[in-house]
Amino acid sequence: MRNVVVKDATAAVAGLKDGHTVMIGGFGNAGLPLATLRAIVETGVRDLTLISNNAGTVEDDLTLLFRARMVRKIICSYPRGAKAFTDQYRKGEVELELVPQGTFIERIRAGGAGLGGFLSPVGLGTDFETGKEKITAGGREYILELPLRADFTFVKGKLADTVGNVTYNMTARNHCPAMATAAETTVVEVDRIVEAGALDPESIVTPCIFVDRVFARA
Amino acid sequence: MRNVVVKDATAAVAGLKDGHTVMIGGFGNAGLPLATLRAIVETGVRDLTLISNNAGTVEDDLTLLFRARMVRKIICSYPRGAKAFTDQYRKGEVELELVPQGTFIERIRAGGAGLGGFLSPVGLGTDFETGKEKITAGGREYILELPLRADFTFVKGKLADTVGNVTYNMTARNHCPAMATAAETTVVEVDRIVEAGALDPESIVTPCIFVDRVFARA
Amino acid sequence: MKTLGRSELARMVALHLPRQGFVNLGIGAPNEVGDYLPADTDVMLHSENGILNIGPRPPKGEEDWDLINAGKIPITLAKGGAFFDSNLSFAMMRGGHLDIAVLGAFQVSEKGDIANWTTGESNGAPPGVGGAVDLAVGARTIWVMMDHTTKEGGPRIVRACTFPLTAARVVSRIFTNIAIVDVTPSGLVLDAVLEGVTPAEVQAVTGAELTPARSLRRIDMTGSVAG
Amino acid sequence: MKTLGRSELARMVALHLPRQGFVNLGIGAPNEVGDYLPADTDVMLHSENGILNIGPRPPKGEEDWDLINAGKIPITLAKGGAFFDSNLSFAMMRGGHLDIAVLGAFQVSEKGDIANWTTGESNGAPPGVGGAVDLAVGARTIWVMMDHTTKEGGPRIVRACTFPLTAARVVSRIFTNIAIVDVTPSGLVLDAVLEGVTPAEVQAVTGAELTPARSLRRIDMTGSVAG
Repeated sequence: MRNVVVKDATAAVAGLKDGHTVMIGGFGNAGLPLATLRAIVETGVRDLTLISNNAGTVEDDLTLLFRARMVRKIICSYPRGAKAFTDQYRKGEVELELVPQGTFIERIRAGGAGLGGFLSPVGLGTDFETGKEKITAGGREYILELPLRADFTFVKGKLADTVGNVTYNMTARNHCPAMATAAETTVVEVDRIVEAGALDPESIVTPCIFVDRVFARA
Repeated sequence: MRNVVVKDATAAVAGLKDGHTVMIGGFGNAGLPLATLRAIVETGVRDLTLISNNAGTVEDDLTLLFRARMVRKIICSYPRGAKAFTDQYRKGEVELELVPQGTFIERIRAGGAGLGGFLSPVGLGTDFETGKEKITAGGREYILELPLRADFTFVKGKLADTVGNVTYNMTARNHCPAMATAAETTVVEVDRIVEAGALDPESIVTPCIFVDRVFARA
Repeated sequence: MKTLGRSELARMVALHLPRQGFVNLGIGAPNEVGDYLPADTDVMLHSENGILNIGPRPPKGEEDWDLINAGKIPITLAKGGAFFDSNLSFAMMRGGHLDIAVLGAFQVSEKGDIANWTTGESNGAPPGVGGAVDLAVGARTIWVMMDHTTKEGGPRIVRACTFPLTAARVVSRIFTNIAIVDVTPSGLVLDAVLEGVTPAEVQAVTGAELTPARSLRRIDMTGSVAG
Repeated sequence: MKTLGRSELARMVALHLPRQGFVNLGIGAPNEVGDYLPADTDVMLHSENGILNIGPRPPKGEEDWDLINAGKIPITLAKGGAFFDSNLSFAMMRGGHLDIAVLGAFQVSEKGDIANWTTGESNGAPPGVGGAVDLAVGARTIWVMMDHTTKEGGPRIVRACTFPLTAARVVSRIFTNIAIVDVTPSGLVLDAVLEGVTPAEVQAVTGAELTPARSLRRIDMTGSVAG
């Protein structure tokens, strides 16, 4: 039977390269794959484009990647309160693409679902329409928003079975399921790995087709 | 506490009017709200626009609505083998809008999610692009597909709690969750109603915000 | 001039919520409205990070950092609540499924434009937007809750916003620490004024014209409104 | 001319599937491929009505009509399987997550165009498309499995499809009841021929030019392929 379990975080980030685009799940610390982040720092890769809702705080979170100067650009909705990122942003060392959160996650879903984009009413008449194509449909004007995809997605789940089905914990679900669909390689850090068949097939949130590697946080 | 339980199918279809657009869940008989269909027939409404994956067979299913001559138009992906519908279609008495199934359900999701449409690669270079706007994005051509919404959605769930959270049964889930998001009034026929708090909050598929009425199939 | 305290303002907004419906309370001050909902309310609170039917705050020491709201504050799940992913959560917002969103703001215009995500003057700090735009565009009814004036005493209710817009023509009601103002097609209507403050005083610190309601209501210092 | 039976054709396709991967077997004949997968295969079967990892057919009398495939035939769920809604199911297809789809067809062109949803001659009957277009566009690799000729003996592998297209330039391999044909950038390559049938005989019932492979393989009457 399919088995996507890898030994540890180091094995989980294998293949990550300079210049890659990387999605990282989480809203604040909920859903953030912390062991994975530490392993990414160990790889020493540079020039990453990061796609994540936040940009860290002052703690050991996405801040780790900024401290290690691995990030060239971040696409996110709320990078406030992120000390290391802010320092580099002020110096012009890192680029920011700010996206309203609902548009952010819908662009990721579009990337995973093979859509070329979608028409959104969000941001019309604001700075968020700048540089974007406007399309009229059904007699109303919309902004054309384009899909996001990544080389790697790293998210945090609660349980994974050995074939790669995943569940999440409460509000730690957030952006993780959509991100899991939108990368060449999707890696899920979980609390615990269970046998195939141990998860309720009605309650699996990310089916294994989207998942390339899982590992249990130590 | 919120309570959306209604007594029976008759109460569940209250307010349905001539000319309404109605989504009906199901793939074949799985997910088809059969008690609801019988109650719709009792209302005697006419000129419905039906949005459902199929158009019935030779049995008591969507066929009921066609036999009762309640349908002016159907938007669906696969109306083959539908005897009553086919008879009326041949005579030009009912209009058909045929939509590839993935586009069908994505249009419904767009309707429920407040999007003005989406760019799809499905149907390019085929009859399914006829009459649709084409848009180039990211260097590739796509078809602009528009959202679908309805006055009423009727779907079949497995369990509902009294506040209106819903679960589904195996492959009877299919189009039901998206349809539940895309109507002015969403009605769910279920096998059984349970108390609020009895459903696992991680396993609820349709949260109660989308649900206006639930009733237990007798 | 007397002003309502932050808690009393939250209480005033809570007293105006309907008995039922789906409500999103924005980050910061609006979030405190939840503390003043009656125990038997049928209102269900939504948070954009994927939860419907938020319960009371957890007791100290029982916080779970996987169960937070959009302000990243620990919460609980009430009976009948559900968890879901961000796509479905923002579909609830953008799709018009939320009845009311209560938002903070820097400025609101007489047309109902809202500016609440940035003042545009960041001194080089990165801007953040979160779900502010999605919420302002998506919820059926947008209420704003804010101090009536800036710290310097300047107006926040204005003819046209000078700060970058969050959304245009969406706000229907403004709750401030001295008044309640309705945004109507024929302009701003002064619905209620804090006791000890005159309509003229409210107008003096407002940057757009207010028409007093036919029967002006009175706000007391607890946030209750009568008349 | 000798031809493979429907079951043997299904077996031949099954023998060509990789040891692992996510596969969708189209409605009708392709669905029978599942019956010939080795018991220890790591292949996971998907059906567009919302299931991943389909198990063996249920025993007679144990069918559950809430557990069916896209052909509305009762199935079972294998260990490690999952249920999901149609949106996620078609995201798997359109988003390129399926490794292989095996589809029936009326016609396939030398460029890999496929026509499999209608002949366009309905005598007034309504057309139906289901998930055919989504699948043909979405899966990474499209295999077609069909009789080599029409009932009247006319070619189904053609220079250009005359029936309405399902999708353009997507088919990479065609399994028929007398041959296996690869669609390559330089044209159709005859990979294997049924025993007792000559390449010339295959070419005679094919509407486009076939280039025999360097080492042509032989199909026996059980659907096994050697050479």
